[in-house]
Amino acid sequence: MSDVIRKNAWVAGLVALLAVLLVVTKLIQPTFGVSGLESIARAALPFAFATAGMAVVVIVGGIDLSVASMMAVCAVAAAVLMERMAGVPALLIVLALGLVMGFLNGALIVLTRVPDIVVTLAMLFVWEGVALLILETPGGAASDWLEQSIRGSFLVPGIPNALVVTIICVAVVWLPIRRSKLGLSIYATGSDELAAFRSGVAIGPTKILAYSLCGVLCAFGGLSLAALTGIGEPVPGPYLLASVAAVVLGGVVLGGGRGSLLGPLIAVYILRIIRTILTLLAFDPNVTTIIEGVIMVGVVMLGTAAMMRGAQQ
Amino acid sequence: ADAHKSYTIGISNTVQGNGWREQMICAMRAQALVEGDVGNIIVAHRNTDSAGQLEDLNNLIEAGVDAIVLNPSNPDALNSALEAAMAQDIVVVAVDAGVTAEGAYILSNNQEEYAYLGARWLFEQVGGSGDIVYMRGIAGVSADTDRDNGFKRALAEFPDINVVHEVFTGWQQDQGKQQMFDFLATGIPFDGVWTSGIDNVIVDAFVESGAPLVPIVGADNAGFVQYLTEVNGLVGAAVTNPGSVGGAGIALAVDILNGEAPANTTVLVDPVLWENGTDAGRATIMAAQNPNLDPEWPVSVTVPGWTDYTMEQIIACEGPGGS
Amino acid sequence: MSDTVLLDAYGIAKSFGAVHALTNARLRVRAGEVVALMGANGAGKSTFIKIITGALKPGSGQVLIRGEEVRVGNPAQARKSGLVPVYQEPSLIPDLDVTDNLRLGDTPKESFMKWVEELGITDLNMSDTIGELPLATLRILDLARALASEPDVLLLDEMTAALPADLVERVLKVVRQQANEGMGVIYVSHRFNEILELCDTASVLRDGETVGDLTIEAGVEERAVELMLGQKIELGERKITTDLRAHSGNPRVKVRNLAIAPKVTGIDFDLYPGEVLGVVALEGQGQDELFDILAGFYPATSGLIEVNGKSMSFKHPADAIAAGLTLVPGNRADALLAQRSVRENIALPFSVRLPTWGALKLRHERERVQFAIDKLQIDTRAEGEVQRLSGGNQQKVTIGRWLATGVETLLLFDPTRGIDVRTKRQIYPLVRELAAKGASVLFYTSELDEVSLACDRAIVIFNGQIVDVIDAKDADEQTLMRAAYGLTSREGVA
Amino acid sequence: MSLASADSMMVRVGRYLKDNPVVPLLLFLFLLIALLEIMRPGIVTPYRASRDGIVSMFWVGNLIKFAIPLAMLAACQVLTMLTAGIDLSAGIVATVAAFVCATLSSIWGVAPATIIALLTGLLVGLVNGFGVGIVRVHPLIMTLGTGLITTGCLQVYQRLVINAGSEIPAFLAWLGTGRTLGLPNGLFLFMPFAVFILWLMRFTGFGRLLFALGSNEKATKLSGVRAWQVYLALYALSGLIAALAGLLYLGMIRQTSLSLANPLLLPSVAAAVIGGTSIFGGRGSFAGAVVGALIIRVLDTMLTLMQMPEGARTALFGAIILAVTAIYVRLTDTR
Ligand SMILES: Nc1ncnc2c1ncn2[C@@H]1O[C@H](COP(=O)(O)OP(=O)(O)OP(=O)(O)O)[C@@H](O)[C@H]1O
Ligand SMILES: Nc1ncnc2c1ncn2[C@@H]1O[C@H](COP(=O)(O)OP(=O)(O)OP(=O)(O)O)[C@@H](O)[C@H]1O
Ligand SMILES: [Mg+2]
Ligand SMILES: [Mg+2]
Repeated sequence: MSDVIRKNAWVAGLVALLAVLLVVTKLIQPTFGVSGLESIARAALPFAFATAGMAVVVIVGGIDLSVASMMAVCAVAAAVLMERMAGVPALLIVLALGLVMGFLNGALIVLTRVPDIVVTLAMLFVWEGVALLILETPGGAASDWLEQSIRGSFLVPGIPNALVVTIICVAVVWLPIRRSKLGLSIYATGSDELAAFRSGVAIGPTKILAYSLCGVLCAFGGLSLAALTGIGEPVPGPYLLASVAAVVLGGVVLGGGRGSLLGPLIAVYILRIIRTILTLLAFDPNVTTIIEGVIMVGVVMLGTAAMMRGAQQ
Repeated sequence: ADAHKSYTIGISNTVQGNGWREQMICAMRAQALVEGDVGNIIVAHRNTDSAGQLEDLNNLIEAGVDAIVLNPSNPDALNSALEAAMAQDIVVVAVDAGVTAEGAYILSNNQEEYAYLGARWLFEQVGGSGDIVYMRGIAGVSADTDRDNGFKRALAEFPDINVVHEVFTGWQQDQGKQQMFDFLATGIPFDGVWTSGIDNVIVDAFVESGAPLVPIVGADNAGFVQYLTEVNGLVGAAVTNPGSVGGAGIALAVDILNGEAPANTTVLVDPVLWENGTDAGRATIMAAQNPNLDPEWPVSVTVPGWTDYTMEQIIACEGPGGS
Repeated sequence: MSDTVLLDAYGIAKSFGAVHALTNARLRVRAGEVVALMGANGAGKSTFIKIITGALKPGSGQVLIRGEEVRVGNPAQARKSGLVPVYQEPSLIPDLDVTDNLRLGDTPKESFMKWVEELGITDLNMSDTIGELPLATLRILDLARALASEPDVLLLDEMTAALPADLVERVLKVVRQQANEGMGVIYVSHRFNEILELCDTASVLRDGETVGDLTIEAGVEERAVELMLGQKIELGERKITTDLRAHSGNPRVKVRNLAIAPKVTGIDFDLYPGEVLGVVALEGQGQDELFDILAGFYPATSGLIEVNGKSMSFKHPADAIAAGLTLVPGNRADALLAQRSVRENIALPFSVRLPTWGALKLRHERERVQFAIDKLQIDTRAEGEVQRLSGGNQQKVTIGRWLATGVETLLLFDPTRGIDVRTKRQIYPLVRELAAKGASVLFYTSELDEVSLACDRAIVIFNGQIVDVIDAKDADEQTLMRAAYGLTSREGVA
Repeated sequence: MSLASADSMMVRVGRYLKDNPVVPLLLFLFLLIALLEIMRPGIVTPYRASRDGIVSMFWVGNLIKFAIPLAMLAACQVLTMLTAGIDLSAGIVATVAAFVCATLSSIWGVAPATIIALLTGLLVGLVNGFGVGIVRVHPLIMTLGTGLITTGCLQVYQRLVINAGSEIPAFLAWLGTGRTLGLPNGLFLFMPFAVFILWLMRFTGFGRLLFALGSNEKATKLSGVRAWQVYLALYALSGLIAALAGLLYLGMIRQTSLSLANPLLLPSVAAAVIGGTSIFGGRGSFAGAVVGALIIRVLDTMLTLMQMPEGARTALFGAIILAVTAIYVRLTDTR
């Protein structure tokens, strides 16, 4: 039992922090309630998917700098397709598109043997270009049901739909894999590639799989952008650095092998609530930027210090 | 207006670190300060996309503002939040660019006209025929698209004008300058340059490389306007695109809150062109220029008929409630 | 032993760039046979095993399993064909727990647990994370995992190098027993006594080529060494004759009542200038912690460390080094800059302090480095990157660094791990020479005969305490072994 | 083990390239330039008469001129990558240094402004070094965070100096825009700088420690190195270099902006990795990064001059970067 707590101490700490922040929000703005939660959950959608995708590739020992660009491609593809055809086939095509992009990222990493960070840095430009080729200027139109699916809280009463959708989509992609041998392979590859190879893990396919999963999660991210805005924008949003920050805040170790998707997702909500609080307090926006940076560095510093102390005992 | 009213106004903007937008924010603060009935403003001002602006708008709604003045990142993308705001009787004013949400007020610089005006002047300047370099902003961004429409409209009127280079500067000084150096290096001659606001570095590129100057169209940025009066041999025109339109947006929002809504929900601030080739134009430029101003700031710091703050107030960049 | 040939590999060649690790290697294993794969450091044994088991892409050559030619593309395929290796380095996933490691390789859990117990590990928790387990346990888990997948041929690459005597015994017993039941075993080790005890035949590699096969029988050592090295060397025992009482004066390092929770409960000893003090212990008796403390990794829980009469508390290895205490760790991966040159590795301590961050004194450096290389006869053909040296030469570099820098007190933690006979015979005199020049050496060894070969006396640690101090002249393996198991009447002495 | 007697041609070429990693990069650079010349005949070759009659290698001069600040920021990346780190605050530090220098020059004069600008870079670097070396925060996160914080501080500062005007110090303008014998004056700064960095990496104890920490931090500590001292000095140096690059950039662009040098960040990382620096530490070459910077600049020009949709241009840029590094890895990795 104490083992379980020790191994999940980080996530537990994040949950506590999240609870405290929710209380603080309520104190600052007594009217904060269901609609506030809904808007936080909605705002978190693209960040959550970008972060989940990033977390998977960080666990496998890589990093994907092209998440925001892939999301832009999927957002414009969704908006363009949904204007022309039924929503469901369009949605499936977009998911397939995400899969293909992720697969290509992974395959290029494995085949060229160029480090992940370099390949995905290059692919960041490639996918950004592709988004612009699909849609030169913002446009298209997302299906109505897609927009509605993340509004309100009718799926599970009391819980924002956007949150339900996030949990379902991430769970559908990740849970079947996480506890399977494939999931173990992902952790093993991130932990020690050579040992994994010698334990019989097919390193190349495992990496490609992880990047493909990241691609699919980015497709969800792109769809959520289309659902939020109702259109497709070809310019990548600020999701790259935010997702790296959330992944690290969420307790996933850069370098791979350790962490889960839960921590990073909670970290996403923490970061969103902090922004809400800063807005409610009418902070000077320039100071807000400083505070966000300080929080990011500060939390990681505290966490690292806590872990170093834990390791010494 | 009732002097005891104390409105809270929310402001949302999605580009940070660009002189034009900084001026817009300062104009908003200054105007809010001089409007007697504004007690507080909440500014959400950062670099983000439409989804991020939706988040900011929702946070502003949560904060219980009476009006939202925003520079929309896209005309269509923000409707859900804007409609939610209006459903709660929050006044919505979009400045600089329009939004399509029903019932929202728009006080906008006419971007299409901005491009059209400058392009037409340039095409006439080169005698109705010749080769033009077309330096745009950021691909895929609404303002760039609007301006492109205006540029194309002018182009259609001048069939003998030919665009030899078209490039996106990303609204970055360094990129624009480098690109101009590259164009000059090819040795392919051209007769005029239209820029989307990255302007004085383009003049620098000509001067530094020793190439003969051609007519250049820019915006009313402090740096470029100064060049129009100082650089020998430069024939150019600045098209006004006041960032202070933000201040006008605040004034409009307060009017509406006080029950003085205009009949029409859309108010376009039409740009003016100042050329340094005519005496009248020169006089306007001389009067407008201000060498102490941040060189990226547009020199038209007020919108006559709308804004009431002083030069000192906009430079102080202080709003009510300490923000 | 039956006549069924389980594995037949021949004509195996493999190059890494310009270095031909294997040129023409062959090996044949019958059912029930334990074959020793012998060779000096860098002969190509590990590479051979990696190629047979698909861990390296083959250069050229044939591998027949039960008479059928197979192409083993990766370790998973090898396992399916019945070839199961235990590599020289631990191959379990550090961030996963034991259960997940088993699931990853489809290893049956019950069978694995049975082997773990058989091999002498009793306190294994299946939810332990691999990275937090000690090296010796990992080696046993590696072996248990291999055995659990019921191999036809088991390939053990220096499996015992990091094991204490008790565990080695268990391993040998289990392996022998499996061979008797029909398994074929390939056994790589630099320890003759193990090979004599376990193996039936030996195949000798020299410079990447198989140069001969031997039947293991008494007195085969001379011939094996000659084949391995291509020359005769003197294997005769060289007993140490130093008299303990000769160490007059003050001890250089004085340790009193040293406790490190929870492993070490109270250690006292003196280390004199000019002395080589052996440390003998079974796995996990607190010797790792003792060396860590002395090397400055972390401070002790309580107790006293005096160096040259001054009381010390180290917070960083730099503190220990400043006090003259330098560690050569047991795991050379902890000591080497793998991608850097031999020269940079040896010269590393020259520029550690702030005043030495400026321009390098290249002449001085070259001289000192060359001195160390000559002294240790390091094979520098692949000096551009230390990772390209063979294991033995890498080990020499870790010692050579301090030879070039100069040391007062050297903490050697099992320095001959995985090192061939010839190199060992070079290292002992070197240690003696250092001592003769006034250095003090604390020498932990897992090979008990090294006490009489290199030390003046040895302290025996059991359960976190010193249970015996034995003079080199009395230090035969049986006495040491009894003491190491705590079976001694004498009490700890300072 | 025996040494090869007759290696195949490929193996020998491969080994030569591995030992001299800059050679294939230089070949590629010249290939690109040749391609550019074919695309736009005359752009590279002819000398161009400037207005005052001086003959200058116009395009080549510009190429070098714009590659210099990029190469300087790439130096930040190379040095930090040697220890398996990265400096994502370099771009914003350069921007801040430029902005502070230009605005303070018109208030306090050029010399104090320049010094304060450099000190700003040093300060951010020290904070990075503190976080990475002492608190042990991952460099990616640490420098990302300080980058954000610095951006915020810059915005706050900017509000104070809206009415201060700005002044580009004459010596920076001379360095940034002037030419001597057709070559940019920036070389007067860059040449000593490059020599210093090469010397630092190869012939100093500090350089050795960077490589050592990047290849095996534990071994380095075991040898008595207090790693935090090295990290602190490294990131402080990186901050200082970034600030210096920012000052030069200010002289080149002759205009301040709140995002002046930010677009250089990703290309600086790209230049370092194209140049053969490993992000995993222990391996890196500044000479390679310099060629990498030149390659990126040539690509910029090529894409600017190509008539194609912006999307295709962006995508092509990424694809070429990937292709260059892939070919490079193939050529130099003989395993
Ligand atoms: N990646 C590599 N690149 C170049 N040379 C290598 C590489 N790996 C091994 N070698 C060389 O190949 C030779 C054989 O190495 P190998 O590890 O197979 O020998 P070994 O018999 O296992 O040695 P040891 O007894 O030290 O373990 C050595 O000389 C080594 O330097
Ligand atoms: N599966 C693999 N993929 C890539 N490289 C490998 C693989 N296996 C081994 N190597 C490389 O081959 C080289 C030699 O490894 P090897 O295990 O033979 O070392 P060694 O010389 O036996 O040393 P030691 O005896 O100390 O273990 C190492 O540089 C290692 O990185
Ligand atoms: Mg070996
Ligand atoms: Mg070996």
